Amino acid sequence: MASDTLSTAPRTDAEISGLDALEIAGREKASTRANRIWASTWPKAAALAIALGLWQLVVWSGWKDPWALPGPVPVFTDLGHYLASAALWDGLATTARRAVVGFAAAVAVGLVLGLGVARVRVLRAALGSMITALQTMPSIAWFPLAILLFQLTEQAIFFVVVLGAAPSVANGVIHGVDYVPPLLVRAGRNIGARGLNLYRYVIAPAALPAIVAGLKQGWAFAWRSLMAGELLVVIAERTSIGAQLTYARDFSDAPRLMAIMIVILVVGLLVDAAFGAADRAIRRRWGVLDQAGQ
Amino acid sequence: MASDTLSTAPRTDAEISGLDALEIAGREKASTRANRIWASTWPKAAALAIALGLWQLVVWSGWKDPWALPGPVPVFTDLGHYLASAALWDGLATTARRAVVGFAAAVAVGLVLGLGVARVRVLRAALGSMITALQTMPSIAWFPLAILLFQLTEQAIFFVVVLGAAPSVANGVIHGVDYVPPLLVRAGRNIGARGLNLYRYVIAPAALPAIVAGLKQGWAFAWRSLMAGELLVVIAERTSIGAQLTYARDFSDAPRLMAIMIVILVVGLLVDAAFGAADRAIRRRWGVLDQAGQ
Amino acid sequence: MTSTTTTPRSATGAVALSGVTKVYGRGENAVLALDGVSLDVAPGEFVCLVGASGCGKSTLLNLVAGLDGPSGGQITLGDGVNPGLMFQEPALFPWLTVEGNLDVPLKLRGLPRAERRERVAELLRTVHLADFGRKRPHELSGGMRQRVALARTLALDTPVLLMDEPFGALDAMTRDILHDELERIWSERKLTVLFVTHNVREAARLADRIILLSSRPGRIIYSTRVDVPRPRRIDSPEIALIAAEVTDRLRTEVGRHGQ
Amino acid sequence: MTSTTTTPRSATGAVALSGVTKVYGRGENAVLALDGVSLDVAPGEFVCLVGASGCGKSTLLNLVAGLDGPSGGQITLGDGVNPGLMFQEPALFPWLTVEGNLDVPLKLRGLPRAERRERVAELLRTVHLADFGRKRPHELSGGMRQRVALARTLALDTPVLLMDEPFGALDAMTRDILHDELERIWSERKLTVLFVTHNVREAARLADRIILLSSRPGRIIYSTRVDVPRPRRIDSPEIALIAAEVTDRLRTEVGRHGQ
Amino acid sequence: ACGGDDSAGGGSGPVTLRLGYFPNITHAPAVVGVEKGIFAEKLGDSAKLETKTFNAGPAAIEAIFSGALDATYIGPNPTVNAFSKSKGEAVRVISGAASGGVALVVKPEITSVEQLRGKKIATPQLGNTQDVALRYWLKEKGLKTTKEGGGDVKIVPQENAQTVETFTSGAIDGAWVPEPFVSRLVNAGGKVLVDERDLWPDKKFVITNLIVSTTFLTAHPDVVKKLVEGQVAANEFVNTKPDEAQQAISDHIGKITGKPLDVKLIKQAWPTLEFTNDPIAASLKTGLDHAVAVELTQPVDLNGLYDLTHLNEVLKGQGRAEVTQP
Ligand SMILES: Nc1ncnc2c1ncn2[C@@H]1O[C@H](COP(=O)(O)OP(=O)(O)OP(=O)(O)O)[C@@H](O)[C@H]1O
Ligand SMILES: Nc1ncnc2c1ncn2[C@@H]1O[C@H](COP(=O)(O)OP(=O)(O)OP(=O)(O)O)[C@@H](O)[C@H]1O
Ligand SMILES: [Mg+2]
Ligand SMILES: [Mg+2]
Repeated sequence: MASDTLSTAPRTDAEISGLDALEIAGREKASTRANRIWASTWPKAAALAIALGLWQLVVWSGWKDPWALPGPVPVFTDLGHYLASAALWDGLATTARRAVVGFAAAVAVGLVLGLGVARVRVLRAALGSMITALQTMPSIAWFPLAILLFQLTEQAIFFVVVLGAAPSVANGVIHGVDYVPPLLVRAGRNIGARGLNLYRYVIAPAALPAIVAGLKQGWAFAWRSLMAGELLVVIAERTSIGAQLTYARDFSDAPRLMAIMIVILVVGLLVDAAFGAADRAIRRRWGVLDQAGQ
Repeated sequence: MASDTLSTAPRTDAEISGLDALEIAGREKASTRANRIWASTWPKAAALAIALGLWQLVVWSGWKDPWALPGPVPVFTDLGHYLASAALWDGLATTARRAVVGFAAAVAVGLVLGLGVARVRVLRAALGSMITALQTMPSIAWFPLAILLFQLTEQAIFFVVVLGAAPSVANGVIHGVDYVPPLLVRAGRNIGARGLNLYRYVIAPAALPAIVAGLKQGWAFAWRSLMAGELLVVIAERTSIGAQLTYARDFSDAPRLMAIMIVILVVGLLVDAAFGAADRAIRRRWGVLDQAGQ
Repeated sequence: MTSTTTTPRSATGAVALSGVTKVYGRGENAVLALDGVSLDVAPGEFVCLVGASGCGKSTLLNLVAGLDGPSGGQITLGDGVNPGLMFQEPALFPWLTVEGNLDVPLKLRGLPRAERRERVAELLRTVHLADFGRKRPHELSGGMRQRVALARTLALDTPVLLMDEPFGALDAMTRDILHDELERIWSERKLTVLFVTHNVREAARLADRIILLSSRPGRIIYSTRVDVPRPRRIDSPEIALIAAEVTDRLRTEVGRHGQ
Repeated sequence: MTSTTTTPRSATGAVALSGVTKVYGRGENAVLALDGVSLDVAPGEFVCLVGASGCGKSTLLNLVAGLDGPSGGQITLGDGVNPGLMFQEPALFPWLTVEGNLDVPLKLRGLPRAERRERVAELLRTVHLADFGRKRPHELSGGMRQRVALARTLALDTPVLLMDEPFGALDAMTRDILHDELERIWSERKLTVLFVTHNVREAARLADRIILLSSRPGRIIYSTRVDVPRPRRIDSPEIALIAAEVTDRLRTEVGRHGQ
Repeated sequence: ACGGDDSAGGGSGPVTLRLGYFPNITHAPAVVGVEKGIFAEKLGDSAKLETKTFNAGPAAIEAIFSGALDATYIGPNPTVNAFSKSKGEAVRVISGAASGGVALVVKPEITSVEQLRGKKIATPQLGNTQDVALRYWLKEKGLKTTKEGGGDVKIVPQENAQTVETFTSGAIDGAWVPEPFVSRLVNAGGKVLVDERDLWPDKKFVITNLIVSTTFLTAHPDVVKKLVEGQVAANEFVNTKPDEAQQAISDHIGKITGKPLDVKLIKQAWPTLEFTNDPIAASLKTGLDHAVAVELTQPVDLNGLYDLTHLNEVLKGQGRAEVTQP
């Protein structure tokens, strides 16, 4: 009898397709800490190298004029200057502060709105469908209202950011609450969690994964709205990443534009890392961690 | 022995808090069709009436000049002209077509990217964190690249739309796949679903609710990117909602700006209704429908 | 095992059902799960419900627990009584450890932290899971999860306990031990218990009264008192006798309804 | 009941475990679930596993099904055999109807539509749920869900069947009927069955051999052949005798490990 | 109908003048005036200066409308929009600032009007000054255009920043744009086909003027006069010390945008611009007539838009030629 063997090595069954094999293989390795760091680093490094390589190749091919499409060298040179300039750090400080404050406000509004709409029938009927509609409203449509309400202050920028991000957060909350397993809600009620306690001990934690996903989408909305909103007005000569981005474009300064894009990407990566850590912590708790790629 | 009674009416236990009572009350009513339609209509009508009333009151209070904040009457008068004009319908047709095509492309890219990143460890390590980072990149940063790649064609607009929406869709997919209950994946494997079949029969349907939520967020991104992207090019004599929105603002035409905002809100409401129907169908299937507000 | 430290409550635990009907769904797909079920459970009584699969036992417990409204009829409970229901599935909170799961009901009852900690440890000992407090539900075996669910229900300290096949996933020995524990707690606290089981011997071992439900629609078709004096042993001849009688009845019933 | 229409496969269904060890977790929290389990199951043999709650029975079945890799030792299966595992929980797909759940494995095996439909109807009759094909899992009772899971596993038509307390949530009568069905299918198709149960009588009723696992770590501590000729009845004295013997062994074992 | 204004209105407390401008060459007097402290100096104790920088006209107009801004440097187009949308109430032009600096830049192979047939030409925005100028000019040359970009010459409205991208990538054949984009396009290989100055009497037409909200003008005429003094002084500075002004512009832009603008570029653009206190009201009126002629707008009554009394007082006080109040 021909046999196939399951030992410490994964099955090599011919029936296991390539993808499955990849997944299983991934699961078995990465035992030591160094291994794990290496396993999560090299693909990033490789991806980066490939991207840079392709870019340089395109530039060398002479497909476009260098002022239209600068290569990695001038861009990274400019990035170097940029990193050494006070402009970046001042701008980043302003923008980051606004992002954090605006996002915090958006999260507060979004959570309250989302929980209300998700569990109160009248609110859902009245406002539920407005949330997505509001979400699709482009930031510039709000500028006049923002200026009307808040004049040329930072509040006007926050207003645009909140209107951009809060619906997204609320949608995440609603989705999460809608899919809380009914059995857990019943269990919660039965052990005495009523009213606010039901939210606190059952619905909120059960919806947490979806809420975190909503926060992540909300962050993207907040940041993009902020980039647009920072153009609304430059207050007291304070520079910001959003303003710098637009002016780099206005001045057709391609290397600087790309340098700023790299900065934005790095900020995005850092924020994503924070969300990723939160998400992994939740997944570990829930016991759904080891099935996926990481 | 004092007693409390559970019959067809819900419990009136003093321990049931206000919110709980609201929820339970909501669940028992709405038996006939007419009742149900009424129950979902009056809160919307009331919300609309309240919003309009407040708006009119603010205008009457003389808080701002009428050219800065026009009242409902001039806005709806202008909306009437706008609805009667070819400009709206031509623009809407162009924009809607672009939205659908762009969103479809974004969904295709987002689904493939999301599934790949969610289940293949190397891809996740390489690209996973780039997705949110890309999502935070404002549309205007992509304009130069869009023009480089696609000149002044509609493809340039689609490029911006896809870059805006695909990461959002992909994030929805990743979140959905990450939280597929491991038991169901095991059950799927055991009944012979390997490789692509595992996706088709188990992972995709199990992740569907989160995917739909991701699509909804993606739609909002797509639409907003489109509004920005439509400024990129006015192709072949074709007007569009995005262009009209900006022109209204350029001409400081507050009533027209608000009329366009109303059109955008209505489009958003229609799209939300479609997503809502899909979501309710899924929730009915999964048996998680009756717990929430609707 | 150590005994619970709370003082036994007075038995306000009467449960009365009169003409209770439950219909799931609407129109063509409607399922009549319960049809005119009337039942009086005296305070401190231990009633076991048996019946074929799908006959409406879980439905009945849900109604008594107030988690669903009946389609007709009345359910009367003692004043201010919230019955504790142990679901057929463990229904543990996956985001909490075992300890966390047991802590929630205590927290909701407003117990101070120190007392809660003591109580959790005691409950874990009661269900023989003292070493597993820090584990998460997904790290437990099926039977362990069921025992955690039992502990969580006991943590409610309610005068009325509704239990839906609480020992279904346990081996005979562990089950015997938990029978003893449950009986002890029941008699100490003068609980009213409504207990669903498929194990007729288990019913005879525990019950003051055994109720038999018919299937589709669920109706009470048989009821018998178990007058064997306690303590009882599950393998005693008296229990076997009663079990045999109930089994006979059940067999006729399922035979009538089964294909 | 009608018999399955597929021709019985030749019995390639041998299962061999040698020195299988399974550790969950790492470092301090590591749990040794199985420790050096060696077991040879002949093709066509019906083996029942019994053991205390948490002793590693489900773990063992998962390993044999290839859903987890062992930490040590080897598991050998017949060439190209994918054992069908019925999980301890129903693990049905909530987005499909009962029929849909049964249809998926048939679709995955590439059966044409007409044959699938017939097969689904037949499977539903086998588990006595002919009227429930259009329902969704959340509309079923606990026992019904378990029967759907059984039907889904039977739909796999594999030579090796692994079953984790498949009848735990069923009343005695339904269980008896399904015992007969399972035995019939097993003998017709010459299946190899590894069957976990807490009901020692059930084990004696069904098994060619009963294996007893100790708890933490899980080791095989006892094994006995059931030589009672088939057909057997669960309430026959021979079965009772064997059950009593296994129960004794189990009692010693659990007594040794229980607190 | 004019809503009150919290920080600028009333007599209590010191007055704050909130002044807007764009960090741009065509706003040179504003930039230099702020950078060199000329406004602050002229305003003295009468008002505290608060500056706001904008990227485009609409936000500045919205700010004026909502009472968030008292005065701003701005192009002729938003000026007309603000005036007409508020039915002549919201704003007044109190001074000019700059003239010229606009040209049609095309690919070098295009040397005549005729060759523009079938080509794509960009303008900054549908219906704005440059857009109208291009359309009117083409019309005069007998080339048809349509609002939607059809006709003999395809007109593509797009942001100036994008125009440089599309021109270099070959997607458009030319553009009618203001400085510094003229210089940029030339640097990217373009050639000036038409210098708009040549189309105007005296080679003068308005590109930037200074407007003030009517509310503020009525409430604080003294402050407005000081502001005009500042404007005149800034123009004086710009015209007499061009090198210093150019450096100041570069530095100031660097502060806001994170990267100083190349002084070379400023120098290159400089000669095409003229910094004058005259708002050249006639050119605005003519531009509007042209817009009506190419069917981009309805006729607008500009009566009352200009309030140049303060400007003329200041000029007179300095013994210079006054400008004509239309
Ligand atoms: N949510 C629901 N929607 C529709 N039908 C339901 C629902 N819950 C239960 N039913 C139906 O009601 C009947 C009784 O179900 P119930 O769960 O009470 O049975 P049970 O006696 O607990 O059975 P078991 O012993 O198998 O757990 C079954 O026919 C079931 O299909
Ligand atoms: N995913 C897991 N992570 C950590 N520990 C686990 C995991 N699964 C099982 N265990 C542990 O392994 C041991 C054996 O579990 P298993 O589920 O195999 O028991 P079992 O024999 O099936 O018990 P039961 O009869 O209660 O179902 C238990 O101590 C359990 O806590
Ligand atoms: Mg049940
Ligand atoms: Mg198990």
